[in-house]
Amino acid sequence: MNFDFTEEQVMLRDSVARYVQDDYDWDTRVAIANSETGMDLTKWQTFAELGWLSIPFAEEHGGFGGGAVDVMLVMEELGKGLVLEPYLATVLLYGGLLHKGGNSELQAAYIPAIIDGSCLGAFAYLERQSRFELADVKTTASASDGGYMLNGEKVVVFNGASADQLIVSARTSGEQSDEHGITLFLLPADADGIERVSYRMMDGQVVANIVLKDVKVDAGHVVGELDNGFALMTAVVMDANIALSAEAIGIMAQLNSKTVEYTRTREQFGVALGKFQALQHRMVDTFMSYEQAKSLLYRAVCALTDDAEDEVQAIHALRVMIDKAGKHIFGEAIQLHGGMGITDELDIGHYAKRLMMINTTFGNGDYHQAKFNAVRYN
Amino acid sequence: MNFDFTEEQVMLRDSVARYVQDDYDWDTRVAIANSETGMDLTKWQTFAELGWLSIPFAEEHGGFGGGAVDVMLVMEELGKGLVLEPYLATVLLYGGLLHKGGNSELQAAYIPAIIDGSCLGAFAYLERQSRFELADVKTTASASDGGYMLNGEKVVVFNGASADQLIVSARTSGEQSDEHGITLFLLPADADGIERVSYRMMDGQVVANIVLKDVKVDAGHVVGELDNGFALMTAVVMDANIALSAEAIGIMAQLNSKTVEYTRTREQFGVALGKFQALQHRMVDTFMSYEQAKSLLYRAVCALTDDAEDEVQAIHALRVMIDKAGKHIFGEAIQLHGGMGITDELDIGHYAKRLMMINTTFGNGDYHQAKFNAVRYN
Amino acid sequence: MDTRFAPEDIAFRDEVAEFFDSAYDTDIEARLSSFDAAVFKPAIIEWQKRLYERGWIAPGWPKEYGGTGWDATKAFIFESERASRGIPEVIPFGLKMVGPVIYTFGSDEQKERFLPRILSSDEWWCQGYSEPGAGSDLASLKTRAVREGDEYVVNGAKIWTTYAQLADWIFCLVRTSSEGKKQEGISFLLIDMKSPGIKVNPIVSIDAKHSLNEVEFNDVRVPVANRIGEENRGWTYAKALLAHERTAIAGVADSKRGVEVVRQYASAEVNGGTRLIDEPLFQKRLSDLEIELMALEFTELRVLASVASGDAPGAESSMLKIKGTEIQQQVQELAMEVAAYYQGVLPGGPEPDVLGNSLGPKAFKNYMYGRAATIYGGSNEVQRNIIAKAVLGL
Amino acid sequence: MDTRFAPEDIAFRDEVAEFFDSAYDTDIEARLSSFDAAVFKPAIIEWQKRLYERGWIAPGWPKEYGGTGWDATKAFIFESERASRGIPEVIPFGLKMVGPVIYTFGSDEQKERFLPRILSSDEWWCQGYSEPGAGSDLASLKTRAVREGDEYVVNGAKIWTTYAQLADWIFCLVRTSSEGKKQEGISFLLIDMKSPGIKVNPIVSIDAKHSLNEVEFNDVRVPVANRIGEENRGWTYAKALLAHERTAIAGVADSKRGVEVVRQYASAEVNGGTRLIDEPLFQKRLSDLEIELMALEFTELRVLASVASGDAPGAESSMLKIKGTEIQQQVQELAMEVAAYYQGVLPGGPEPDVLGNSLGPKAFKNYMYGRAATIYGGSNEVQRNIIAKAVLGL
Repeated sequence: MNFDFTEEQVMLRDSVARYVQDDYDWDTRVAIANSETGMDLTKWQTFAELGWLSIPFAEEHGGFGGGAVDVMLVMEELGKGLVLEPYLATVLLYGGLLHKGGNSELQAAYIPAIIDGSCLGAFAYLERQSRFELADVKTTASASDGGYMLNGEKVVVFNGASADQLIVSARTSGEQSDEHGITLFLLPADADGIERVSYRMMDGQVVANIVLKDVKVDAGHVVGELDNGFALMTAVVMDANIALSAEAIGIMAQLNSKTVEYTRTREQFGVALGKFQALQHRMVDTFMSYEQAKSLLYRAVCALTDDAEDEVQAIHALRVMIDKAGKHIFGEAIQLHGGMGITDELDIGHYAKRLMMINTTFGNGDYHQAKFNAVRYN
Repeated sequence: MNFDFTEEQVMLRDSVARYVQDDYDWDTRVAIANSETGMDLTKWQTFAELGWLSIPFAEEHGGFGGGAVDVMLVMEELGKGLVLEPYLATVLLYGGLLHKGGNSELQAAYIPAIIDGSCLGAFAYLERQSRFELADVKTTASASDGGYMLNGEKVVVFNGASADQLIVSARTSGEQSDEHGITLFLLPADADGIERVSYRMMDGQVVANIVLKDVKVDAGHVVGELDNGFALMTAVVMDANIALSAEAIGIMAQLNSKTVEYTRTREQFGVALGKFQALQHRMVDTFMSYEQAKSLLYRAVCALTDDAEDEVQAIHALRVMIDKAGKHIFGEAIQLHGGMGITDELDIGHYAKRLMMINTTFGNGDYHQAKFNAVRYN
Repeated sequence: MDTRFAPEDIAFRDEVAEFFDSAYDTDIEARLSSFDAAVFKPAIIEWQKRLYERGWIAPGWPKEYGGTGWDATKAFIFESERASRGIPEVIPFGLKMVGPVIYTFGSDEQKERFLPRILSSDEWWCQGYSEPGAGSDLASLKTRAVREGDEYVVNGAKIWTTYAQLADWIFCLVRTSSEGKKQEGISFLLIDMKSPGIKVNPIVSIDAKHSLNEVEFNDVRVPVANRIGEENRGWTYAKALLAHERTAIAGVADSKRGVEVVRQYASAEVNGGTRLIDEPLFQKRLSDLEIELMALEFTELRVLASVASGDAPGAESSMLKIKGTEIQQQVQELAMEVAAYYQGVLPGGPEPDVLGNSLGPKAFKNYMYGRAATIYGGSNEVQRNIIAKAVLGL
Repeated sequence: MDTRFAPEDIAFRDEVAEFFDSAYDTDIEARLSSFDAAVFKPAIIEWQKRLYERGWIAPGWPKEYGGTGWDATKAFIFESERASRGIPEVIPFGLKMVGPVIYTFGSDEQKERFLPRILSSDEWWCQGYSEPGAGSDLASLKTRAVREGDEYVVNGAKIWTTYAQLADWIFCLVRTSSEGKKQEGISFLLIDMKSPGIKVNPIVSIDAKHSLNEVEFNDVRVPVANRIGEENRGWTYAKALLAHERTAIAGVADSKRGVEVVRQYASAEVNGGTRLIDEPLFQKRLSDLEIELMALEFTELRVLASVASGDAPGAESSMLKIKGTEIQQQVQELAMEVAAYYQGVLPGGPEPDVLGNSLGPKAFKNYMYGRAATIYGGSNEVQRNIIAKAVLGL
């Protein structure tokens, strides 16, 4: 039993950390967030060159063959810099679905383009009515000419505006909320019949609503099995839950250390804020929230790596804690920064907003706690 | 709209307050709590002489004709002294059932003996399996010789050991948890077939488990209507919920002021504890918890007095808050008293224990919150 | 103890309801909720003039100065009826802040000059208390006013000034002496925003909007006649106002409205076949909040009743400020939970029908700007210090 | 990063399980849970001797002094297996507190004299740190030891001394000098409880039981040979021990067992036809707790791993103490909620079959005595001060 990282893992972590510190400083980040696409493709190209885009993929497709620990380390450091480029959407969701579910032709055809940075991807799963239920899919795919015809609408698609390729969940059979009958389709984002409306979210990312009207996909572009897309997307989303949590941990570390630093220097009533005992104890509590959340991140990563039987519980527990600790930490960070904390200029509010987006992605705290309870007590 | 008390109410409150302060000091209270019956009948006689036992009853039976405000004021002051004599059991439960549900013969025969202090009563409603559900009654009453024959067991009967008269809930029809089919019976506590096992609870009161074996009750001793006892007992318990909450408010006031006082004088690291800002802020929070709970007490009393449509919601909300504020306040009181807080000698722990008993009587916080939710959101 | 409404109160409630239902039309509602100052500023003035013409613009003011002379019950009814319709509060800086200072401590000339135009909303006020670097330690202010004949020459800066960019006047605390305790030596000035030497620097806040500002004073000349009361006594006047401000800040009626909105959306929102309002964990979150709010409503009534019976709003107002703002933030947070993914949508993005949601941007704006409530008006930490000292005697 | 057990760890777990299952029989279990010292004291000694004979009495000690030499994984496995069976921890005063001080800082004579009898449980120890009036300010202690030849003459009093009435020896912090800072001038003495001049005054605690005491010292003569290390350096030795104590105090494995007991009772408890374990509000309360505990388990493992790799347990142990005791109290509170009316039943009342419940008195005792956990071993407030200073640098 150990919590050490391999030498390779330490190198990977340090490489991302150094890049974020040197090449992704706050002014750079603000400029990217204010750009039209909310990302910088030259940065993305650097990610490719540094090998980060290859991490979860198999070596046969040019991947690094990394595991949950590697992804965790990368996401934690990206979180510290509030990096906007679509690592989650392209590498972990779009790439994750291909990696876990694509047949070998699809993998060979599409994974290398992820790794070399030439293809951005997105996973379009959410619909207006579906809230947090992945199985709530009204978009239809009907058989047509040996292929499929897709109709429906997907909303808040991460990286939906910039993606070159999409994977879309659609119903090939069953009722609106059935787990069975969902199929995943790979298609170019500029396919005929696709209309995208893009808009910016509070964390700076640009997302899109995507309307599909008689969009044709051939049968070879089904990712995973017909009608059995739900299990595949659930598996990929569970991995993504850990990755998002790692990003959140990186953010929380920043919020805590920036807040401690601020109170150490900022004076009020002639004394540094950090000397007020009531504030000290509150910062101790945010420190402990961070450590507890980090422990559950490690627990979930270990459970995933070990294929432990409580893996699902560990991931739901993690998301509950990330939600709770996140709100606790960014709430105190804003409050203890006082007036400065509510300005757009300071980074604190932006860290908070990214945490809030993470906390609503793939289910909020209540959603995951209800799932945890159902698995554990029923 | 006003929160003033009438002159009569102020006099009543002051009379109880003065009595508790002068004649029910801590040493007296400890001696009573350690006595076999956990109460002092000479004190009870004084209560009668001071007119407190007559408060909720109609004037025609020698009562004071008081309302919820009067009961609240008395209970709040009794709470401050942790008074052990069975005001709840005798006057509010046993007496309340007679007052609200007894026919005129029963009222004329039994209420005067409550008022003059010669009769102690108890309401035996709880059974081993029933937890907080008043309707969960397995004790049976079968028709027999123009009267009834009771069989079953009641547990944790407040004042059950000392009571002269009992009112017992028993099933005359229906299934175990049906609201319909419950009937209330008045019977002497030493009736043939009754066996009592008494024991002391953490708050010093002596309660009893009561086994009924072929206990005969004549038909004239049904309190309220046959099969419809549930509504009557619910109404009396709702009133009792407010009274218990008032007692809790009195206790919380004591805990808060004693804790503030202790930290003002007790020094550590060369400074009075009360000068540590972290502790100050926590005591502000307990102060606010108290005020919020008190506000809901007033709200429930006004709703009851006004027969407002949200009366039931107001009472459930009150009990949720009493539970929450109570735990918050006694938790901090013990913690801030440090080692002294965990001694039996100090009063703090005893106030805490009484609050804990109140918080479990007629349902804990979760129970009342579930009821509140059901009424409000369904 | 009695919280029933008397028949005349019920009649009053009907009268208020009737007025709001006709005066607060959909046109004014839409313009008031615009994010564009060119639209919302005239709308606010128009709306406040309707209240003014009805005689209801200043419930808290004494009758002689144009107030309503209502008792606590009527004021409560008016607030409830307003908030339950989602009607915004009046802009407080003139009507709730400087107005009471002027009629309490001002000269007759000041009353005559300023009060009518506050009531009629013809002059827009803003507040100059906080300073860069001072935070909650209000009394450590450094903006200096040096007397030169009949004028003060003011130099320094104020910060977090809401709507300074729209205001005609600013009321300021300035230092006129550096002797004695820092609370002494402060004076209370009324300054024309058109005075030469004033510069307004916008601050974009966390909701990505511009309502806050820094206001710089460079040799700004202010007639001595615009000083409230005596020189160096400004802290006393400001303190009286602060307690008043904190009472108003509890916002119970508005939080109730916020809960109602949350309930409506949660009844429509469905997750995996279950309405959100039926989810036990959501119900718990909501009822935790509603129960606190039910309590706070009575806490406020108790404080108001004690004020009405002659007590000045004291440290209890600090409690209303703390609990009121904490609850308000929890309501805003719950709206964000209901909005789910859409919580991240910025105001001014695609229209709701394109987007798929109408709660998101509203929830975002309220939540984000709401973060300030526990910071301004004396941070909640400072309020806790006040209660510890003044109520608990620690 | 890897938390899987190696094959030898699994073998070890089976070995531990086998031992506990046979050694911890129902007879010893019943006697250990008695409320009567005449019953539980010999039972404790008997049980600890069984561990001693198996070689497992001192997992934390170095091998050379009779410890097990286990790594963190084995220690974790041993603790988990013990706690999951509801087997009580060993009495800590000898084995977890003074023992490590003696083998780390003691003389060879002291090691020889004391360690074997601690391991064999032939001598019962208690702790003399706190003093009446000192509270969390441990270093302000006033018990004074004056040197007279080869002896110290000790005068003063210690308080909150658990099981002083059963102990053979007490380890004490005493003041040997009043110069310098208050942390200086403190010495660490081992004192025979049979020494003339020692008086033990019982303190009944909030659980209505007697386990705490005040210990008075009136001209108690202690050989200088019973001093640990140097004169006036006792604070250093004690501090090393405190961090150790706080790590041990987290009690994760015992809290897990507590949760398991809560789950069992909540599965049997029915309210209005619904099992308590199926009530959403109860589930939320329970999972809030379980999730924190799942986290704390890994937090502890992380700290242990870092200690195993050579770091001294530092301020992180303060976090384990705070979170561990807070969670422990929440588990105890939840048991009280499950016990409902029966939470108020005192230990020693009617038998469960008469009473109708077996959880009540147990829940009461654990809950009530558990209130002390956030106070002793350095109150949680003091721990927060430590973290603020040592970890956050405030």
